[in-house]
Amino acid sequence: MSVLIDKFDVFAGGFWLTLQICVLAAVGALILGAVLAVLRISPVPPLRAVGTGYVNVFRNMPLTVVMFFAAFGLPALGSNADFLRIPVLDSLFSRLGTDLPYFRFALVALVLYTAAFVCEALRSGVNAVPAGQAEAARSLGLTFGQNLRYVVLPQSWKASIVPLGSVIIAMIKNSALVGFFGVVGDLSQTADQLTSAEGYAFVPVAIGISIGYLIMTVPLGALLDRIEKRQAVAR
Amino acid sequence: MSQQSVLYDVPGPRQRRLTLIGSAVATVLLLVGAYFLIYRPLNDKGQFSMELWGPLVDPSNENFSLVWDRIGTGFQNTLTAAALAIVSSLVVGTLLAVLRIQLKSLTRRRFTGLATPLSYLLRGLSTLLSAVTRVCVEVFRGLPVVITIFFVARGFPEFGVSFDTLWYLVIGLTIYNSVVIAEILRSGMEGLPGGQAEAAAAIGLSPLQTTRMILLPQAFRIMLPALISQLVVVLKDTSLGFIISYEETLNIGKQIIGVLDNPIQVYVVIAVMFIVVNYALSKLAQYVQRRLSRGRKTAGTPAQDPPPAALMSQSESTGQGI
Amino acid sequence: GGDDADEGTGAGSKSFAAGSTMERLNKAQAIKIGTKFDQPGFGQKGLSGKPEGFDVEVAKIIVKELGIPEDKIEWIEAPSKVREDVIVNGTVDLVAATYTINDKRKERIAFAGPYYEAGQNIMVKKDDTSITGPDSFKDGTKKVCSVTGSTPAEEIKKYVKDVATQLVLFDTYDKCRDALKGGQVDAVTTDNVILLGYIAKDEASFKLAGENFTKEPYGIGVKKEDTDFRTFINDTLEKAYADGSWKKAWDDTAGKFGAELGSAPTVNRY
Amino acid sequence: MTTGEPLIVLDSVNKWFGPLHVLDDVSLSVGRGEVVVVIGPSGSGKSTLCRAINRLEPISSGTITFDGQPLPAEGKALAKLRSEVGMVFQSFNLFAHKTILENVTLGPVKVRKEKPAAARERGLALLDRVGIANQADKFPAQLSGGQQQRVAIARALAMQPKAMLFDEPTSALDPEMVGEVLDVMTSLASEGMTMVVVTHEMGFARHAANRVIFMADGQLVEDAPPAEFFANPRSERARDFLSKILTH
Amino acid sequence: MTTGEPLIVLDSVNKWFGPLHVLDDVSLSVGRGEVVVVIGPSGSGKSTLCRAINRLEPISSGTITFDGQPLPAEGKALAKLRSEVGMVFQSFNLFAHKTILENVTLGPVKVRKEKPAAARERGLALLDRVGIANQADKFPAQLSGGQQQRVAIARALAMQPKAMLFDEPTSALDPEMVGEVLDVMTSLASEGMTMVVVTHEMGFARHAANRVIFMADGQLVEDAPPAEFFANPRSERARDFLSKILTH
Ligand SMILES: Nc1ncnc2c1ncn2[C@@H]1O[C@H](COP(=O)(O)OP(=O)(O)OP(=O)(O)O)[C@@H](O)[C@H]1O
Ligand SMILES: Nc1ncnc2c1ncn2[C@@H]1O[C@H](COP(=O)(O)OP(=O)(O)OP(=O)(O)O)[C@@H](O)[C@H]1O
Ligand SMILES: [Mg+2]
Ligand SMILES: [Mg+2]
Repeated sequence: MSVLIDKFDVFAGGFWLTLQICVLAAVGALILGAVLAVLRISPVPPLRAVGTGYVNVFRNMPLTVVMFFAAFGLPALGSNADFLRIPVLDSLFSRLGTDLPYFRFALVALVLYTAAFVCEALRSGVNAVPAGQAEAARSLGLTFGQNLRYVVLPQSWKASIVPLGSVIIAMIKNSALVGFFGVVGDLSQTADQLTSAEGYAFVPVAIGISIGYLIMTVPLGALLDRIEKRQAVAR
Repeated sequence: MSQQSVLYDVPGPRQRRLTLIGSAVATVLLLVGAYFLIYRPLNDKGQFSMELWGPLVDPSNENFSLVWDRIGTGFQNTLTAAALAIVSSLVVGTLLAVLRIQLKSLTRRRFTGLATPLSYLLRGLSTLLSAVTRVCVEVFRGLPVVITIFFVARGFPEFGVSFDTLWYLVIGLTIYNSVVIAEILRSGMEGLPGGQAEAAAAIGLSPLQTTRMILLPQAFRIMLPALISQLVVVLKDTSLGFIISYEETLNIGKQIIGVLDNPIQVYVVIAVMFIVVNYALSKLAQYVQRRLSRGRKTAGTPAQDPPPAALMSQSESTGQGI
Repeated sequence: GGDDADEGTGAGSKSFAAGSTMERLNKAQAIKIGTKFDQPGFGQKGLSGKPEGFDVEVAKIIVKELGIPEDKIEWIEAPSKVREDVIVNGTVDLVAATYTINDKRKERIAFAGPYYEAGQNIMVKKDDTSITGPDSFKDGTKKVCSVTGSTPAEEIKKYVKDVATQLVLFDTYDKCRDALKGGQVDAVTTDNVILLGYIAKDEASFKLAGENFTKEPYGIGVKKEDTDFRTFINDTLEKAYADGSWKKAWDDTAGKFGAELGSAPTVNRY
Repeated sequence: MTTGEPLIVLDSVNKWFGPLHVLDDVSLSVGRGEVVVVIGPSGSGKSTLCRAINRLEPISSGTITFDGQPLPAEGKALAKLRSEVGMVFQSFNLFAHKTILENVTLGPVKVRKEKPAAARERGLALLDRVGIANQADKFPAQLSGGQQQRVAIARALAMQPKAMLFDEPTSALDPEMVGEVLDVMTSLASEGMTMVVVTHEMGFARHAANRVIFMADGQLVEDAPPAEFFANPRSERARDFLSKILTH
Repeated sequence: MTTGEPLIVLDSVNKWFGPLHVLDDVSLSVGRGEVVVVIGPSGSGKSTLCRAINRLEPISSGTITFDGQPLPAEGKALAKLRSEVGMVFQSFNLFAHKTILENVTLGPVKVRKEKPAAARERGLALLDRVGIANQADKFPAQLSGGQQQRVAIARALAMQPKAMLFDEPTSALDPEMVGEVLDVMTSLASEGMTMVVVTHEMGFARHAANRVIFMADGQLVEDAPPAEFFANPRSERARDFLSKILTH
């Protein structure tokens, strides 16, 4: 068990790095996912097709493959994802700005992959708004944009919170993969490092790493359960 | 689908014309963008050369049959692991769901018929058991599958139990997915109209009978689409076998790349395989969903308004995977 | 050698001390060997689905000496980080997988050999003159790639200034090589023979930067307490040095990369 | 029709949902063979009263006795009680994954341990009685609301209950289907079944009930024969309610 | 009340849902100020008829003209048409996240570009008219069904429509609340609003309608003044339907 104390800074560092990538990826995925969701519910068939195509491709591909394309396909396209070296952000999240691009690649992969699920979560929120609401709005003469803005979206975000939260939880867990794609020092890579290279006993390391993830996922899950129950009662 | 047409009107002639022009312009822009941003750089690096693609797409290539032989083996291994994992997850998940529902109703019982100390003991025991299962569910749901698989593969031998890597993968996937399936089924049962359980109680069925004969069969039906989506998740998750050297599709792909040095090409082929299979599965899930909402062999689950719990687990199940 | 492969194999074809590992394996006519599947020249699973390389050939020499036919070998992938585990847990009977002998590992397992002496080196792009050895990483700007859980990864940490911004770890060296080629890293470090494998395949792109800066004697890993088996393997290796089969194994495999075999290392009977 | 001997007795029953007093000191006795209609505004506690009688809803204080026995709290005894009190819900609640006949025979076979063949025969007879024997192998979703509700009645009858509870059995039905369900209920009443019926169908209350009970705010406000109640409601609240319901 | 000049004219309207013929060659003309009640069994196409008139449901063939103009297919013209045809739904469909007053003023402000202050004033006046001015700042969920439906009527009236469509406005209501909604509708009718009302409330049809239309299987089967229709329905189907609805 002493490894938990001796190597506390390593665990803490791993946790901190995982947290950083999760926060950044969540923000990115929410933005991209929202754009996709708008495409998917728009009245313009080609836009819908683009949204649908995106979702179908990224939802059905293992994240491992997406990670691979980000880490080795992007360089082949001549990019080191330098567009992510966003001035103020890179001083807060130092790994964003380093010359070593794998943090950025991992971020791109997580964002691309998670956005597909975010899109679906948002859409399920829109679907949860009773059809009568949109019909009533149309029957008053509201246009599609007004309908979304004044009637549907203000109601749908509530129904989206829980599915969105699940998507984010899943994303936190999925981030465990970044350690296998060149990001040194996140929680999962720490587990590997401590047990394989440094030969620490397996069980305490497993406990430490589990706690690291559970700290992020369980409270969020519990919060979602609360929200869900409250919403169920309000219905 | 019908929801979308509720948001806006069927387009009229002017709107259709606008759409047509707009999409023509967008297509051209997309093609130009793809040419400059994707085709050109890749072509400059020779990524379209037959030397790299040949072994994958050209049957006359000397390596073609060898490569596809290997990919075939890998895909078979992927399917084997996924099938085993989903079957055992279903079994374990169902038991877990029933257990949790039963424990929930058991903790509400007072055991009034029994002696006081015994009734307190039984009440304490059922509360404890229900808490333990709850904690297990939360822990295994909260851990990344990669980590679970990794822990299984490293942990089991630590305690002197060792299997083939296939079984580590299956066990790791089962631990995680059975918990998810249990939650899917549980929310399916709890999402059924309360009237079903009440009607069952009203004709004198016991809680276990009610769960087994009334709730579970209907939960299975409602959740069939979500369960099929979970299959997609499992299929994708088998690709994590690479961390424990299980020779599934991706791992074999890695070996092929080691010899042929064509990573992008091999990964494109593998991605397409996954997308095709999983897309077919999700279409199947949608089809089943539509059939169900038409046939309505479960109480009160019209297609547009699934119970909130069901909604959650559905999106969760599609969100979980790697 | 092909035509004499079956010579002297079969249960009871050789006699070993009762109760020894050799006797057990010979009786069973089956053996599980851990090796790498992704190490060109040493252990790489090709399109045929069978591993090939120097480690594999050395293992085959030992297996032959045990009186077991080659096709009875079950090859099990043993990437760097699980090698001790698979030995300790009995998943395999021996490991031949570019396995550096060191004291820390000897705490859990035992080594026969060495059968080859490699050394850690650095591979850079052909036109790169800024990296001349491990010390080039000390100023904190050059990025280097290696494999999770490997000895070279640990070793290079002694030289880099900031692990987080200079070190990249993947699960295979192939990925490191691709990263170097794509310019995401400036160097790949691991044992010279592995690097030489990559250079042989693509001489126009890569070269070694400087001399080996460690000594990496490769050994055969067996269970810690199994001294008899270790001695048996050591004897077998010495025999192979003498009769030329060791040299032939090298020439057929890693030797093609232009790496030096050198003179046969003396086995270390501890 | 009343034989005088009470089958269901509620004595000072109170029920709280959190701060909400839903049943406020309700006492009521229903004789064997009696048909009691419960009316009252929405939220007045009618459904809760009904559900309390077969303990779908446990009460906060007071006692309920059925057939001379206080209601058991749980376990086998409770299951037995419930099998003796048939219940028909507003939303039918047929088991959606079972055929009509299976819906009717499930209780007899699984709870009363009848032989499947015998249960089947009796089930078909009951379906015939409510006029839908020809639909026995369909699923609930394939039937109209009125047919489903008649199946629900048959399902309850299959347990050979001593009393039947109806909670707004016709209010989820399209108007053309209300009649067919009321017909079945009327014939049940005339055969001497003990019935507690929550309904807004004043016609049924007039023809078929022995007594009408008017509830408001959880209290039992009036309890009178239908003729008397409709002609001359004693309380202000009942008058007000009737005027609202009967105008249009 | 009829001024003779037709406001809504349907000419040989057909509507298919896939293979289902939901409106079968329906022709109908509704004069300015006329009140037309539509009745018929479930699934006969009453709702679809109603929804076709403000193009919530596009039709497959035939023409509909409103105020002399064929229904526009899209864009501003369609929005304008909709703002001139008020619609009231069975399930109220109030905007759940907006207060009562906001529900009423949303259309005038966003579609008609009225000044918020002016819209607010008129909204309050309308709420007063339907008898719920004191609830203006509550949310829909805090109101009873009857109140919600009256708000829905006020919301439609706020657009100053030339005609109003009602699709079973009272069938989701508890019986005590039906009256208050029908009262508002009756007063609207008496003020000369052109109305098409799908309903099962025969009382309303009798008192307030100029004509009753009976639909079955997508066809317009009868079209007669209420007195005549109820006393002497011409078709077998109407007779059958009426007998089922009126017995209890
Ligand atoms: N499970 C519950 N939890 C909290 N409150 C409840 C519950 N069930 C009913 N109530 C409340 O208790 C009161 C009485 O409900 P009940 O359903 O018995 O009335 P009712 O007379 O049957 O009304 P209705 O005619 O609308 O069916 C209502 O205010 C209702 O909101
Ligand atoms: N969007 C739709 N897609 C397919 N079929 C539909 C749709 N809307 C209605 N229908 C079908 O069209 C037929 C007529 O429906 P409509 O709602 O107009 O009937 P209705 O007379 O209003 O019935 P009710 O009294 O039950 O409201 C029904 O069979 C219905 O199932
Ligand atoms: Mg009720
Ligand atoms: Mg309708």
